[in-house]
Amino acid sequence: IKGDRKAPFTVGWANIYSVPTWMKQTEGTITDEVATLKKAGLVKDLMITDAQGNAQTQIQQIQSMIDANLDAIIVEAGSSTALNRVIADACTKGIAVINFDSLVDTDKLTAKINTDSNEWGSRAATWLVDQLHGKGKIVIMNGPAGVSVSDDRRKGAQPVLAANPGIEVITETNTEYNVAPAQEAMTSLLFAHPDIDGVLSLGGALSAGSVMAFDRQGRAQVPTTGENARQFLELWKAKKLKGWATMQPNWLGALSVYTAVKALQGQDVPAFIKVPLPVIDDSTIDGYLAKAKDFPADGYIYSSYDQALFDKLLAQH
Amino acid sequence: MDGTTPLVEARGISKGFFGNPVLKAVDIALHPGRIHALLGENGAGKSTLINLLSGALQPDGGDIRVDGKPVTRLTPQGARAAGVAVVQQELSLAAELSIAENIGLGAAPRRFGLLDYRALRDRAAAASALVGLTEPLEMPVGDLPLGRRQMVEIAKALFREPRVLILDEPTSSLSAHEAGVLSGLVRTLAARGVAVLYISHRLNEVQALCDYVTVLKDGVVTADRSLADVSAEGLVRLMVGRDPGDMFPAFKPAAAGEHLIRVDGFSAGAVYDVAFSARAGEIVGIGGLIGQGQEDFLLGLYGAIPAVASSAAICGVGHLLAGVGAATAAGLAYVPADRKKEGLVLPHTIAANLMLPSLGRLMRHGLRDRRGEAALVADLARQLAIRGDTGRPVQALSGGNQQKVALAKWLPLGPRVLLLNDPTRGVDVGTKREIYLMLRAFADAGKLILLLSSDTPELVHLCDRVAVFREGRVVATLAHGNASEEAIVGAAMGLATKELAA
Amino acid sequence: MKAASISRGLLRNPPLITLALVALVWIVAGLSLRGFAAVGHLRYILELSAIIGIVAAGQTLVILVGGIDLSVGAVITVTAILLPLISPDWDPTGLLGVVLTLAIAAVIGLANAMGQVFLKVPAIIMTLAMATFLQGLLVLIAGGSAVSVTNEAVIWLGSARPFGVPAGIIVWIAVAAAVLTAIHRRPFGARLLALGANPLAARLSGVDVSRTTFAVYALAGLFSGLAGLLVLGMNRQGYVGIGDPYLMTSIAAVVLGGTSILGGRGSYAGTIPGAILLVTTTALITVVNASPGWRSIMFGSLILALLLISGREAQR
Amino acid sequence: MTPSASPSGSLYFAIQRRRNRGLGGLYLVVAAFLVVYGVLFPGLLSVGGFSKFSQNWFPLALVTMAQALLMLNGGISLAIGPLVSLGGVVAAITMGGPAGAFGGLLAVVVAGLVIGALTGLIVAYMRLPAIIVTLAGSFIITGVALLLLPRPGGSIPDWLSQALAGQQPTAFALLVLVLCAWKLFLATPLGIGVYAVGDNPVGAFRSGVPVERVRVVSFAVSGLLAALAGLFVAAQTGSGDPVIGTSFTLNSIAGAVLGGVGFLGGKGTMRGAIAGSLLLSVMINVMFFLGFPPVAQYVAQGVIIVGAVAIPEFAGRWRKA
Ligand SMILES: Nc1ncnc2c1ncn2[C@@H]1O[C@H](COP(=O)(O)OP(=O)(O)OP(=O)(O)O)[C@@H](O)[C@H]1O
Ligand SMILES: Nc1ncnc2c1ncn2[C@@H]1O[C@H](COP(=O)(O)OP(=O)(O)OP(=O)(O)O)[C@@H](O)[C@H]1O
Ligand SMILES: [Mg+2]
Ligand SMILES: [Mg+2]
Repeated sequence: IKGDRKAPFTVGWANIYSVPTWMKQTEGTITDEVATLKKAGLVKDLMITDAQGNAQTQIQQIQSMIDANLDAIIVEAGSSTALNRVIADACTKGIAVINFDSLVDTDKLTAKINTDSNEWGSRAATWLVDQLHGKGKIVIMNGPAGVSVSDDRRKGAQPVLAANPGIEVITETNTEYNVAPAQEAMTSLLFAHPDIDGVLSLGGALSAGSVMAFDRQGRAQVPTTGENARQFLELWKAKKLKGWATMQPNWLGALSVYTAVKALQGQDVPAFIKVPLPVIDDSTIDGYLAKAKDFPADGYIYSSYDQALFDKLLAQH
Repeated sequence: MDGTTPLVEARGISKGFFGNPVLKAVDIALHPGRIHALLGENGAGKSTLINLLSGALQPDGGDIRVDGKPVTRLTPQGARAAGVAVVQQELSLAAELSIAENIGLGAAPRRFGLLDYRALRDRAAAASALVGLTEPLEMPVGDLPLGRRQMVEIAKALFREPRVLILDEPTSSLSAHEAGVLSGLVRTLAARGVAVLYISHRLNEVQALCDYVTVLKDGVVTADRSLADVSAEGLVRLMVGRDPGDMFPAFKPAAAGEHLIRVDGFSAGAVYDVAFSARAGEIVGIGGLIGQGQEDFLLGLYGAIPAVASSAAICGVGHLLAGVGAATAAGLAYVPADRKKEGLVLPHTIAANLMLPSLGRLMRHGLRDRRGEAALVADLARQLAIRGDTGRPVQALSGGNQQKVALAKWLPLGPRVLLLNDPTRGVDVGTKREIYLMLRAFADAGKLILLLSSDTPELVHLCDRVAVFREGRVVATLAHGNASEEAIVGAAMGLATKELAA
Repeated sequence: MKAASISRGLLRNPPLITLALVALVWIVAGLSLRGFAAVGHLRYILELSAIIGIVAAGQTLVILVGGIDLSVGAVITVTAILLPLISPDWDPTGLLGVVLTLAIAAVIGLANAMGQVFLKVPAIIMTLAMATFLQGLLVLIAGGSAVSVTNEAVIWLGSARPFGVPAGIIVWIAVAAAVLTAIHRRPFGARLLALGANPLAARLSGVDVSRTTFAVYALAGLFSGLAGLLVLGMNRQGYVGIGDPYLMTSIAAVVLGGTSILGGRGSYAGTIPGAILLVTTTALITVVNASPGWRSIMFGSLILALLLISGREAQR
Repeated sequence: MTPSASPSGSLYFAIQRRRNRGLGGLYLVVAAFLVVYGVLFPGLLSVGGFSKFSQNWFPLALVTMAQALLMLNGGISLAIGPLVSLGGVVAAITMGGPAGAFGGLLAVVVAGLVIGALTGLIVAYMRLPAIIVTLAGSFIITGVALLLLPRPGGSIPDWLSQALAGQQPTAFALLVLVLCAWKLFLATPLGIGVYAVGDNPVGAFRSGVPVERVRVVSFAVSGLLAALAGLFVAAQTGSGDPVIGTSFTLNSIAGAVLGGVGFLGGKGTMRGAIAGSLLLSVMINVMFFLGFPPVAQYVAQGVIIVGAVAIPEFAGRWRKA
């Protein structure tokens, strides 16, 4: 895709499901970015599809984007394998395909953009092991089964846990990345296990559910890892717990659009753009909470971004 | 006896449901070429007996013999293999399938494992021709009116080329003409050596058609004899065990009451441009061949299907009734012909069915008055001689008793106009008489009764006048004296209407 | 003889069987699992059951009348997200917001009924389309502004425990009493059942089909809304998808309770233990340490086993 | 007396024509959408464009058939989606191995038939409501798929992917083939039995239709169709995914009901169901080419679904009036 196509470009965002708040926020960063690029005369139009959670529909919609001969397709994948062939088709047509957040297995596309899920798991586990001084009983909260992000984060934590035999994993849960099911599951576990020393929660709003379960059952809070969900950060502060969080910044979406345009303009972009994990701990949480009112109550407070950051990320090799 | 081996025979057969015996040591033998009547009051166990003979139910005791040899466990397939075919009442049809497919269902000719539609067409057409079924064979059965479906059911039995043909009340939804076709057919089959078992509550039919009779009463055989020398009265005596008395109450001309129904230019469904009026105290018969718009006429008046009229006054309301709610409020009640589909909520209890139209009338402190309802239900059950626990599901009642429930449920509302669609279908003579008496009493009490009936004698003996429908119009109105069976049938067939019109 | 017939009667009473099953599962689990039989835990199970139970109250009515409501999950989500947005600041009790939200939920139910009555669209299609429609609405309203629950009434619902009984359970008891009365002691219930078992016969007997349909679906919307407020109170935060789990569970609770999915037969009395049974099963699976695949298999098998014991349906 | 309408004409085709009754409205709606789509995307008329479009429709058409078959005989399945996933998973883990493509196909067929038949046995002989048996089944099947393939992976031979989901309209040809097979099935005593059992089980039993066997066979065939849809999805995507099928469950019901298949059994036609699934599928493409944003996509989808049922209903009423 070396400069065959001329600006202004038409960009498609093939979203797997646009209803969740994280997606809404991401869509916000994408439309902002598109507005900026429009002003620069680089982007003509943005088309958004919503596959309503159905990977099969997403294939169909990407196919339509190919049929409509868009210049770039941004993909939030509904399955790590299902889109491989249709994405390859798009690339052979000279369309720039950028995949972010939920990644596909194939390498036959322009670029993949993400934080490192393995690293996420291992750093969260490391923090928790440190907090417990290598000894204690923990519960692991995972996202839904069969989803690669959830799986990768769990895999990343495994070597750390294995290296610390003092840490006993009492049990694990698999739920949607939501508060209510997490709270329900954790409450059941609290009754079954009088002694839980730490919660290794691997994303989404799971941690908030866990903290609320402890609170409602009158149990003392334990060290808990999590993601940048506003509710978790606020509970963290309010309940004065020992917390640690990282994030999947919503501006991965904006970065994807930017990358697509750069690629279309003929710039070399890395095949995998690794976005360093921003970490939230006691030292930085206040900064995030200060911005809280700009974010939805059930949303994610992400770190700030600008073009300089994007350029720096694109420059890595 | 006549010496031949019975084709099918039951010996000492018994059957009960949930511990209640329905048949007790019943014997019956079906001989080739004989038209055998099975009589009994509603609930006597007739349907149960044929379900046993056709393998749909398993007996508790006794045995069933085919060609003299006992069979251990008779299934529907086994019975069919033995040449037994049963005509249920519209029960075994699938609405979405075509007439031909229904006729062939479960016994269709095959080629290479597939239905052979060509052979099916020929054979189904032959069977249909026998019963006078003229509708296209590809028509879905669901589009047929009830009476025609009954003919399909009969054709379905004939299709199986039975040695033993069992007919359970085949004529109850047929008009006189169609019943005539059927009688001829049964005679032809019998002459060919088919054994026929014929169940009917129309005794004149039985007398005209059958050679032999078995009478069931309370699950035991009370008579098993030739019909050669039995009169109609004798038949009734065999069934109910006492003197029958007159079937119909003495006719009394209606005193001219106020007009309760007056419509002009009335159209609804298959009814076009009908002018009709009727007064309080009248019994007005509605006759004609099956499916000429009679039912739509009643439904239209009842507000159950969309209707238009150039002018209308019904029970003091100056226009057509907008819906069933408005109709019941105005004092109309409708008793449908197809009690199973339209009249009753079969899986619910007798009590619940009886209470349905009058819900909300007996209330205490905003709640249903259980005791009041129980008293009302008990009262209704007594009035119509519905015996036994009213907490049973209504589908556990025999057909005739179901009919009583469908009628009785309206009584608490005290309707002024009763729209009755074949109210005595499948009802035994005793009950029929009770219903006739009731209708007479209603009329005397100043109610208006529109009586749609396929049982022509009813029209002749009960009604002040009879409106005969043909192709959606009233082709004749016959006053009591002029309305003979011949006149009604003649008008219905479109013969010489003018001369007969009163 | 008499005793035998009574026990046979019990065996044919689906609500009682389901209740007995709950007791059985609780006893077995209580004896074999640490912490299960703690009062607090059982109370928590009931508290969670209250949500399903309230949603399933509407679902029971809808299924009894021969329909099905696939929009309950979406209605829960919509109420949970809408409440903070429409609770006026000047009302310290929060009751006005609650009433407004419930009214909206009921109106959604009414719209479901309208499609069926006026457009003759089957319940499943109408409510499915409504769910889709509400998803679109959520894309518009969700995540738009920074709101979290400050509504006192809802917070009370989610956390108060008068006399040690969680508010949710009290609400459930009230709903149960009302629904059971409506089904068994009001004409409404009898009409509903008749309509579900044989719509044609019911209509010809003077049952007002449209009015009953409107009432039933409005109640279903209302109860879903109520459940939405309860979920909101317990989680302090509404989010998109919060109602999703309640769609299938509400239907499952109804059927486990012995109500016929075809309509016309059953009672809310069975749905109540049905809801408890489902929550208990989920809780049991949570504390077992197994891979996600095995958990899923265990959950399905448990439901099937419970069904084998309770839900025998003498079909037609 | 000539009783049948057309003693000379073929009864079979006369019946087939009758079955279109009441579907005219839906056919019109679907045709309108296809025309709009063709205008917006003329490439639809090229072989490649048509192939791609029919590939995306094909699995939905298969699962809608699977669902409609069950609904016709009075059942329903909430396990269609998980079965699709399982079919894909089985294909993806066997075809790469020593079993080869043929062994894999066999494994998928067996899995679909056996699981379907088991479900049918439980429903038919234990007299349990299909909806909740299959709800439980959906968890069990999902669990099995997750055990076999905990995360997306496995592989389908590339030639198979190319053959089934390449630039040729193989999927459409297969659909035609499946439809022919359905016609053949309907012409067997068991096939006719599906309608009879769905409409009137007691009557069907008395007519000598083996009611239980019909139910079990329906569930087995339905399971087979769903599993084959899974195989196709796996071929289309080149791999297996243990949760990819989830949304097929509701979509299959929606397609069938849109197509006029009733819930109580015995009412509806397969052609209607197929048309319903086609509407669901083409709707997605049309909305894309019209440039609808997600909000409008949801709203329009709701409106189209309701409209597709309501408009024919009204058209019918007007025609009568
Ligand atoms: N499946 C059943 N369960 C319970 N009771 C039954 C069942 N079938 C029949 N009965 C009872 O058996 C008795 C005989 O019923 P059956 O239908 O044989 O009567 P019938 O002679 O055909 O009556 P009718 O003249 O009204 O048709 C009735 O009292 C009925 O309630
Ligand atoms: N679910 C049931 N429970 C109890 N009894 C039943 C049930 N279903 C059918 N029956 C009995 O089976 C008998 C035969 O059924 P069928 O419908 O042929 O009745 P029938 O008496 O012949 O009525 P009809 O005269 O209307 O045909 C009925 O009389 C009824 O007593
Ligand atoms: Mg009978
Ligand atoms: Mg009878």
